[in-house]
Amino acid sequence: MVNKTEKREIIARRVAQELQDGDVVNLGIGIPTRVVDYIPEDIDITLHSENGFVGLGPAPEPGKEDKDLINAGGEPVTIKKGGAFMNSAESFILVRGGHLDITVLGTLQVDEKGNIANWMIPGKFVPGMGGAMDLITGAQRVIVATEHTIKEDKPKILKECTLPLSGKGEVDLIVTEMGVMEVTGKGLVLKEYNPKFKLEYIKKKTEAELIFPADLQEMN
Amino acid sequence: MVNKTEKREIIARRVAQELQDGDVVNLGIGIPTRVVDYIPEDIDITLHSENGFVGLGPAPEPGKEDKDLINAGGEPVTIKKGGAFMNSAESFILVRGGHLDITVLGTLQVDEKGNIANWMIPGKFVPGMGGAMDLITGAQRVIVATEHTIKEDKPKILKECTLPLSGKGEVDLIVTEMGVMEVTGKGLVLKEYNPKFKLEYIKKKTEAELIFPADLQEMN
Amino acid sequence: MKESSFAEVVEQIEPGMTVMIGGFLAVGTPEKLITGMINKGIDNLTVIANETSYPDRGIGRLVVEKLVDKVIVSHIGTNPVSGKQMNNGELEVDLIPQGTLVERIRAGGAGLGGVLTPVGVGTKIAEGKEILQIKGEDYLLELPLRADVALLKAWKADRKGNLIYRKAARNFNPIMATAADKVLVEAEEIVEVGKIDPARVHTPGVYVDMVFAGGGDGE
Amino acid sequence: MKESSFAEVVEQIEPGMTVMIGGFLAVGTPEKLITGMINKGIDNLTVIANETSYPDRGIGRLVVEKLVDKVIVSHIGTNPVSGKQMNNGELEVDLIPQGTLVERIRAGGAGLGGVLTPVGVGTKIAEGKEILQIKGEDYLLELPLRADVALLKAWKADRKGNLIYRKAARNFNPIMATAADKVLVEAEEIVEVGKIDPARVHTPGVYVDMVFAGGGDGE
Repeated sequence: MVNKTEKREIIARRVAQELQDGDVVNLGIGIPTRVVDYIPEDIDITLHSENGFVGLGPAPEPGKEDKDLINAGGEPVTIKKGGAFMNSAESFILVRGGHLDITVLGTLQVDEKGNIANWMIPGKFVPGMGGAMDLITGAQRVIVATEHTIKEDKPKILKECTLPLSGKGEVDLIVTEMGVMEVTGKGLVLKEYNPKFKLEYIKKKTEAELIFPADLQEMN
Repeated sequence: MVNKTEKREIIARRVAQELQDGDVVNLGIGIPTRVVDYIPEDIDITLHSENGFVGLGPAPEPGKEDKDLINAGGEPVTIKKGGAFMNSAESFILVRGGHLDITVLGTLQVDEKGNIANWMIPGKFVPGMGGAMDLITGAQRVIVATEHTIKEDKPKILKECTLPLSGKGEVDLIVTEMGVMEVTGKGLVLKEYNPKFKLEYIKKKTEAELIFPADLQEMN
Repeated sequence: MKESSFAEVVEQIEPGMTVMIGGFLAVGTPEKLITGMINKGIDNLTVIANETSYPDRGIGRLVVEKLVDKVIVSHIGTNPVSGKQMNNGELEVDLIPQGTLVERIRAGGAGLGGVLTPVGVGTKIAEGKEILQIKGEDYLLELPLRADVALLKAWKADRKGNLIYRKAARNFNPIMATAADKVLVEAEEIVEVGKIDPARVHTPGVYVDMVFAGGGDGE
Repeated sequence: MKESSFAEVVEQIEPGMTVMIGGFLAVGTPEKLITGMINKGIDNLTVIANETSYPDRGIGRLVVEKLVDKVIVSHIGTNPVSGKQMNNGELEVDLIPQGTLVERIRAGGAGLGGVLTPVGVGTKIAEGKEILQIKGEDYLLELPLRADVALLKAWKADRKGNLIYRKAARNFNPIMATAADKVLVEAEEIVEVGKIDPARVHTPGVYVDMVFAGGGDGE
């Protein structure tokens, strides 16, 4: 078994491999934020922060925080050389207008039709969607980066989401500690699996119907 | 009779009296542009130039023209201290969103219902509307500054415009060399007249029905 | 003269008003104006803002003081008090996707009749809303938002009300500046007219009604 | 690397394309790109721009050279050749109110389904268009505009494609930067990354595909 820290590392590392030189990318809160640590040094990625800039850089040294420079999660950050500030309307022109190559988000549920639900559990947990619905609808490619199950047993990857949706049929790729799944017209294809898990076990922990292709690979 | 130069001066001078301290104003090409020469020195008016700034200033000294600083008519201008540049979308937020107090425009035709036609004569003269339709619809107050007739005899102030409209029921005030007319729910009220013209003559030169109020004043 | 005292500015805000407040998680939010509202107990407010920030910072403080009847925001998750009041029935919460929210405010300021966005199609957000099919795609008709007052936080203002926002503190501020009947600004610093380059202005002074110098710790 | 040669940039523009061109009466228009198009005889163009400027400057030169089949603009009055070609049936002219034109381009770049504007209601402009009644007011539904390429004129660009426009040369340029499949920029000067303050960028480099240094006589 892999522990929580290892899971998160596996997921973030694998998502980073999806990024290509020149991509404009928005990384959500949680596991997606950690993707930045695994981006190959030889490619140039521009990170978008929906509170109003591109060129998101690493956290500042302690004591060097700028009160007017946070990321969309409220943490102090820096802006890289060649970055640009913009207002919130301009920030969402970038998102909604298809100028964002990839958005990486966590989720509560995701399903084999590419539906995603990550903004509320009615009556229990209602944080709101923030910029997530715009990101899911607007980005060229939506990658869900999430642990495969809720607390080892409850499936997150469903036949059909039961929670209120954030976006309908928008998800392209799901990356978990167990594998990499692509949403296709035929259903959810397991493209890669983590050999630390047996295929039967992955199948059991996935409510959605998984298609095992002939060229199924091991996950790096 | 008054000659063309005198007419234009009478109109521009009278329109200037409509401006109040703090107003944001757009002056169209032709007679409206000349209004600026008659603004009282003790009031502060901000002029808007729809190509992308507020704080329009006077023409530069010869030789001091800036290639990137023109008004909406293409003439070299200056920007005043406290002015601000903006892009064209922002310029029309200002216009359409009701942030412009007054627009002053010339016209081909205007009528007693407040309709105005100033962008085309089908088959003859089709320059286009530029920003005029936005200005007419968006400004809090639309003032038409125009000679009373076309070439001494053909009425411009009509019962109903015959040319394609630029705006429907949007005109508030019409200022000509003969008088000042307000568009009201009851019709076109001659509020002031130029004593150089007989009332009968003004009536004859106006196709629209003119209402003569009890408190009809002489024009300054 | 647009420059005013702090007291004169707070005077403009009344109980029951719809208030837009700039900022994103308290960055770019006029904290002194919020303190002024709390000290005067200006209540029954409807607040339009990105989110309700934190219990001890920004807009969240108005929620904690129970001055707010309703929020129109994209998120309340960073302020547990908002969620608690929502569950108690003390706070009405209208959750709106962030890009739709800012575009609705822009439409309110731009004289547009609404926003046609693909965001929210096929979700709970679309319930009760008109859907227009344009070139084969579905778009939600989202209506413009306006407020009685907008409370903004600027870095520098000149005496004509021209504003510059600092770094990521820009966010919703310049959009809200266009969409309220009265625009009230807390600037870190007020400078003479002419000290701000016309090419650097984010909000032209023609949008601003009153500005006061609130100090701050900018660069 | 976004920086390209003049020839490489002109290479991107093909006969029959829909081309957005920045500028207002030739201020903020990439004159060298236009010369390049004329020299190569790139024809059958549809041009989206504010107006057709003058016969000897800006977009007007493309019209004079008969490279343009159709213009989508707010005005043609400053270029008598446009009017003449329109009357001859050589040039199709689609006249659009300026504020509607720029907002339609913005919608094209912002992923919005259209623009709901009160401008043009009750006029010839409304003919054949859908009218929506919202809160008792009528609004025209105007559709988004996009282009194959946008040709922009910047003052300064850095090597990542971040752009600053100078004074009133800003106009349509930053809006068009969002609404074309390929964005090509003539900058007066290209500077190193880091030389442009992120707070002063008008068009972030993420929108720009290619930029060349065209020189100029800026401040």
